[in-house]
Amino acid sequence: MPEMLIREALREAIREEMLANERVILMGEDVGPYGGAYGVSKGLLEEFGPDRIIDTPISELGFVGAGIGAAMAGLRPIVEIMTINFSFLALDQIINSASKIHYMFGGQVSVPVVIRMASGARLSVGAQHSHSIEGWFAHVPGLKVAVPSNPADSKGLLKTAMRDENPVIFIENTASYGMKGEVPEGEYYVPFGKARIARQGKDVTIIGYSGSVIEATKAGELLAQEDIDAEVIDLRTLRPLDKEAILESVKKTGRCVVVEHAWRFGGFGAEIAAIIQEEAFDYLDAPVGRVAGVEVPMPYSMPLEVAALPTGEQVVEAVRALF
Amino acid sequence: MPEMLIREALREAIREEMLANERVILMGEDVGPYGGAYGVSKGLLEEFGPDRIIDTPISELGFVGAGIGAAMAGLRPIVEIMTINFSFLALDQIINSASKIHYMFGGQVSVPVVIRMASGARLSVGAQHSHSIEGWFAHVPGLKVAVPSNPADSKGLLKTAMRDENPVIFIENTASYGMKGEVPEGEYYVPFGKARIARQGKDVTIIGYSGSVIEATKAGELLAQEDIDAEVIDLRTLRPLDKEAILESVKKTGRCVVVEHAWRFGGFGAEIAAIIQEEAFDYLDAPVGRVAGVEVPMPYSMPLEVAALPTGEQVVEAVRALF
Amino acid sequence: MVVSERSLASISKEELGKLLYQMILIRRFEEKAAEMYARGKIRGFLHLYIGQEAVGVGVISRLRADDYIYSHYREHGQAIARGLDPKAIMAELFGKATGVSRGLGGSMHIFDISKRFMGGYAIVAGHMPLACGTALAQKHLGTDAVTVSILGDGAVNEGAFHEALNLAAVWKLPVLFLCENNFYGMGTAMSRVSASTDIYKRAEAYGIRSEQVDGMDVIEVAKKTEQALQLIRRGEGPYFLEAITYRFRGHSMADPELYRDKSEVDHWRQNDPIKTFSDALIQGGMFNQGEIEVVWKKVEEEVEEAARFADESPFPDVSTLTNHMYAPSPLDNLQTEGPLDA
Amino acid sequence: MVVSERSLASISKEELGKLLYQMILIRRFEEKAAEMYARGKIRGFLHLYIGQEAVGVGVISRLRADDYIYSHYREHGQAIARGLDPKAIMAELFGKATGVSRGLGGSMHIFDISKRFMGGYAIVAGHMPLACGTALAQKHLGTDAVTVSILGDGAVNEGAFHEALNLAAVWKLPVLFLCENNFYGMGTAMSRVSASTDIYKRAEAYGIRSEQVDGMDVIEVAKKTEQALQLIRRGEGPYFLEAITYRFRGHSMADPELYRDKSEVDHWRQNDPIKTFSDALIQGGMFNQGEIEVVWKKVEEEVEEAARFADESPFPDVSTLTNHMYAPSPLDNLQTEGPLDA
Ligand SMILES: Cc1ncc(C[n+]2csc(CCOP(=O)(O)OP(=O)(O)O)c2C)c(N)n1
Ligand SMILES: Cc1ncc(C[n+]2csc(CCOP(=O)(O)OP(=O)(O)O)c2C)c(N)n1
Ligand SMILES: [Mg+2]
Ligand SMILES: [Mg+2]
Repeated sequence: MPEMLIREALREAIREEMLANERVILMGEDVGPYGGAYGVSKGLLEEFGPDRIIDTPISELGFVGAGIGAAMAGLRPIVEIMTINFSFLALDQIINSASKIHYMFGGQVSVPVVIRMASGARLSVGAQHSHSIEGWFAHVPGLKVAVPSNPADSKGLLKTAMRDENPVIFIENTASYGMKGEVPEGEYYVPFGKARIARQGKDVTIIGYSGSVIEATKAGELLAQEDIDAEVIDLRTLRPLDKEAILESVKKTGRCVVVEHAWRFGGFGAEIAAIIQEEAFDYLDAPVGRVAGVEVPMPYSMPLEVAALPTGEQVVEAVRALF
Repeated sequence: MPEMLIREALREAIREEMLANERVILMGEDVGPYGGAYGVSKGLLEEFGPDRIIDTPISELGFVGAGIGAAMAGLRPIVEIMTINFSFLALDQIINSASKIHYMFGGQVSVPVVIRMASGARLSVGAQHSHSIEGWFAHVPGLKVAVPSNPADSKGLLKTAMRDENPVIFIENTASYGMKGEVPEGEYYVPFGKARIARQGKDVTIIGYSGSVIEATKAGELLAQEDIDAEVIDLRTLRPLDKEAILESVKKTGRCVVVEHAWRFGGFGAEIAAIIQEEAFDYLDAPVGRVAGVEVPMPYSMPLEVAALPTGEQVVEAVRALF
Repeated sequence: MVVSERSLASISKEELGKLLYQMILIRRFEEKAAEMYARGKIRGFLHLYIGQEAVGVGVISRLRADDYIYSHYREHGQAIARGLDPKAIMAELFGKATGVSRGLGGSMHIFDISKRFMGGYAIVAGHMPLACGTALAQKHLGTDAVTVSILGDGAVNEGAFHEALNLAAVWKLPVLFLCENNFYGMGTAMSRVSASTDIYKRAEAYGIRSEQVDGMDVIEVAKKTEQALQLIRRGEGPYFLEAITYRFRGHSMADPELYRDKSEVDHWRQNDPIKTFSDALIQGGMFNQGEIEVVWKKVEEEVEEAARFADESPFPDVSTLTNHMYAPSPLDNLQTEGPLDA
Repeated sequence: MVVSERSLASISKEELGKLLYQMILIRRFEEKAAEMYARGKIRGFLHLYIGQEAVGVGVISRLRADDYIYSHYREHGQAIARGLDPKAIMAELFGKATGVSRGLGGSMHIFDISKRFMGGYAIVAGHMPLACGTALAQKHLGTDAVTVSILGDGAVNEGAFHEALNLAAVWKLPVLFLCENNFYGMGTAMSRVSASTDIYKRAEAYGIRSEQVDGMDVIEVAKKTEQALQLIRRGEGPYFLEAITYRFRGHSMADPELYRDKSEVDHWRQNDPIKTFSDALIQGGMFNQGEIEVVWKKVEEEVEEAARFADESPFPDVSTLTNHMYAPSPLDNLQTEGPLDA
């Protein structure tokens, strides 16, 4: 299998689907000559031309809405919001339009739009550019939310997203575009709602998604050195959520820690903890632990930013606390 | 004590604080001659004039931002967003500006703005007008979130909000403006972060906030008839959250159900469940239950809307399931 | 503001009759809806179109079947003008399973894909970007069809308005923006919140052709729409039409109307678009009084029938609550990662 | 685009010297910052102001101490022009505890309340409503002070721009909007995404007085600013100034600049605002070459000192991570409901 970076895997997914279906277009700020803020669309303008690779004005509410309206009339747009931080400006269109149109009009029309955005911190870009609010999107019925953590899933989940008839929020981790890994060639689809067992284990379940799979995996490795055999789960999609995989694992291990970059209070990790205690109460040997971002606007200063984000070591500690 | 409606209690709070401090202004759509979409500001224009009761254009992002900027320069604005459904348009200003400005500029300036909005469903106003996303705001460090459920708390929490140096998201339940109750006259402040024990009990803890306190209370009454002695907690504020009151109660009862109008998946109830299992694990005789909104865009049709919202009976059932 | 007789002459009697019929149908439909609201059959918000009939009817009469329409929450009248079944609209207002949107939408969310009536929306200006997107699709697919985006004067100050107009202009999209300027957004007079009150001039700042039209004159509206559509279909980009009109009723059923003088309302009522159009038809000799009365009668029956239909229809079954939550997708049953099965 | 000699004559030598000094200080500060970025001392984004110095210096030189400034993320230069301490700015770029924002902000969030420099903001156009609110407070408090809102050409298509301009116009707020039109928003040429490229004309649609100015000529900028401020202070509402300028460097340090020709950049570099101003000062006989060299030298030391200070300053202690999370409030310790204690 060829190795490639996440940004390349995403590009391959877009390219393949654009070749397969003329109705797929890509729109967003600087997706054209600039090649995308994170380089995902590099070369696509040259290959597909300006009718299909469309640079937008800086007007997130407008062009996200336009992507939705285009989807309602037969196109299959991919809308790139440069970063999740600007999605606040487009939330009205995402929540009040995209997520509701199919249902509130009685199923008469569908909205096959993929809304991609770069999420997360760790790049020293400060408070207004370091959000992780994928949990907000996951809260909204009508949306699907994909959160790949590696190159193969980035390709496979994006291709699946582009075949979905519903609006898909596709979260890319800002700090991971340069991550390298094997990616299956050609047609490769990853189902929604099927978590990936990143590491098999029997003593404790560690759950991560998007960027936090890195810390989850790291913790798994560190724990192995102290003879704790961790099962590491990469959720892949938050909505639909693979409850079965989570519960099956926790029923086996009896212990669980969730890791996320988001602020802890009211983060998506709370939902996982709530589900587990609801549906696997009698299997739990200890409460579900959460390791998450510290509740501050992300500070610019490097040592503080590092301190505000979860680490593999913190996960290890949280796991130890369960024994 | 005089009885009054929630809308009157809110008006009294605003009036008293406006009399006490010239720098308090009220701005929003139709707060002037129209008296506010829910009648909260009726009469205030006549009393305080158009320099302090300011009708805004329909531009939520703009006037919420203006409220924040005015707060940074010495005013104490109350910004009314007609309903929470339009706050999606202003989230960028609330999250990227209001919640961060104090911290990201190193504490040099504060943002004493109160952003009021009507939340919730039950009025047959359909999918785009029936949101309950108070949990989203509660997720954001830098904000405080007040969720009164009755006239007295509406007055007391709003007065406290108006004395706070930080941005306060003040949630009013759309369906409750006409609720009547006793309200202390004159100076009356309710502290943030102190839950109200709406009913003392020893068998189970039922937690509600904002509109869902109605179902929580109803359930408490119904359960009393079957000799289950429920403790009912009204959270009053979500951030800060009165963890002590919650934990103390659950440690006593060993059982807990959270009720909310929001969609269940990723709702604020998940955070409460997560906290309880984290910090009172050994006291729990059963998993923390959640009764919440069904995960659909709110349907217009009355029987469907009723079916999509939690009821006291459902809470009773959820409680029974814990025994 | 009298309907010009010269214009009338260029239109067939049949078509004139249809315009009149639609305006009257809307008027009586809305009055019936108000009655049903008072009787508790209709809930939530109800925004009546009474007074503005000439705008919707005039514009929509010029559209083709393959054109799209997006509107806001004051949209029943436009839906009727587009030919949606009044029975199904009324049933939607009643929240019945036979409603155009199966009762899931309600008054603010009337939708009929078969008529390309793409919905009423309840977020002021929120549908404008959607309309741009649909127009983008039309352009992409190579048709000369048009998307109409109907908005109120209150929408003009929203960011979405600005972003949509800019997108439409930059991308030369086939959009007709139709602003129904009835002078008020809820209780707020436009002049108090809008930097400039000549709304059509706002469009010029984006290089969009724009024009004002007397929205109380259905023929004028139709004529100007015709001209605008020709330009749009020719590929010359968006067009902005500002129709000056007035809502005779409150903003919604709950509105005490403290913000405007009764005399102002009376003044406008004198210029009732149905009355002036009827008068012109009679004066022009196209219709006689009797013929017009027949229209009212026919409408009467239709509206009664709509109310009866709505009333007798069943509510959606509670078991259907989560139907239509997600559109079925081809990969819904994909089990593991890999290529798709053939 | 040569600095007009007539204008020069009306300004004191001291003041001219200050303008020149500030422009050079900004230039060298930014170059030093670029160097520090390359050495990994500065992280994240770094948006240089090089080429645009005449705009910030010209405008800000006309402000009073009680005026407020809001800007976007390309703001170090403006902060320097406002008199913020270059050491504390550089320390902020380094993320040090001695930074203007204690290291919590970074390059995009320079703030100094003592100078009423109300911050750089990283959401395009997001600070414009804030500026309106601050101006509203000024008006409310009865001062004749002004708020300046600095934006780029890319901000013009955002909804926030539209809403802010409308608010400022309707409420007649004392705001000076300063648009630095450098022709690009990141890699996108304004002409490709903006319905009309004469940005100042957009402001006219709101009835806001507006004007274009040569942003490479510090004296022209200062003069037009002076006129604008007079009108604003007199209570005549907002003013919109569009300064035509150019950034000599990429959008941020990461920008490969594939979207513009080197020849275009070279063309603009020929019109370097510091060079042309220096030449004019010499030709006008106000300064000689030697005096100007002294300025460069002085700046050199200052910039070195700033870098040294930043480098030697400590990082914020990790234990302070949650400091400044909430502003202390009088009722923080309220225990139960009731009246306040006396
Ligand atoms: C974004 C948003 N803000 C506020 C409202 C509340 N609201 C509903 S209708 C309305 C007035 C709109 O006026 P206009 O656009 O002139 O339309 P009209 O009702 O006059 O037809 C307002 C403020 C809303 N629905 N959406
Ligand atoms: C709302 C928002 N969208 C997108 C971005 C990403 N972004 C940062 S700067 C920029 C270009 C802005 O250009 P302009 O306003 O002309 O300012 P300049 O950089 O030229 O000074 C973009 C798109 C952002 N920061 N905020
Ligand atoms: Mg109106
Ligand atoms: Mg620019």
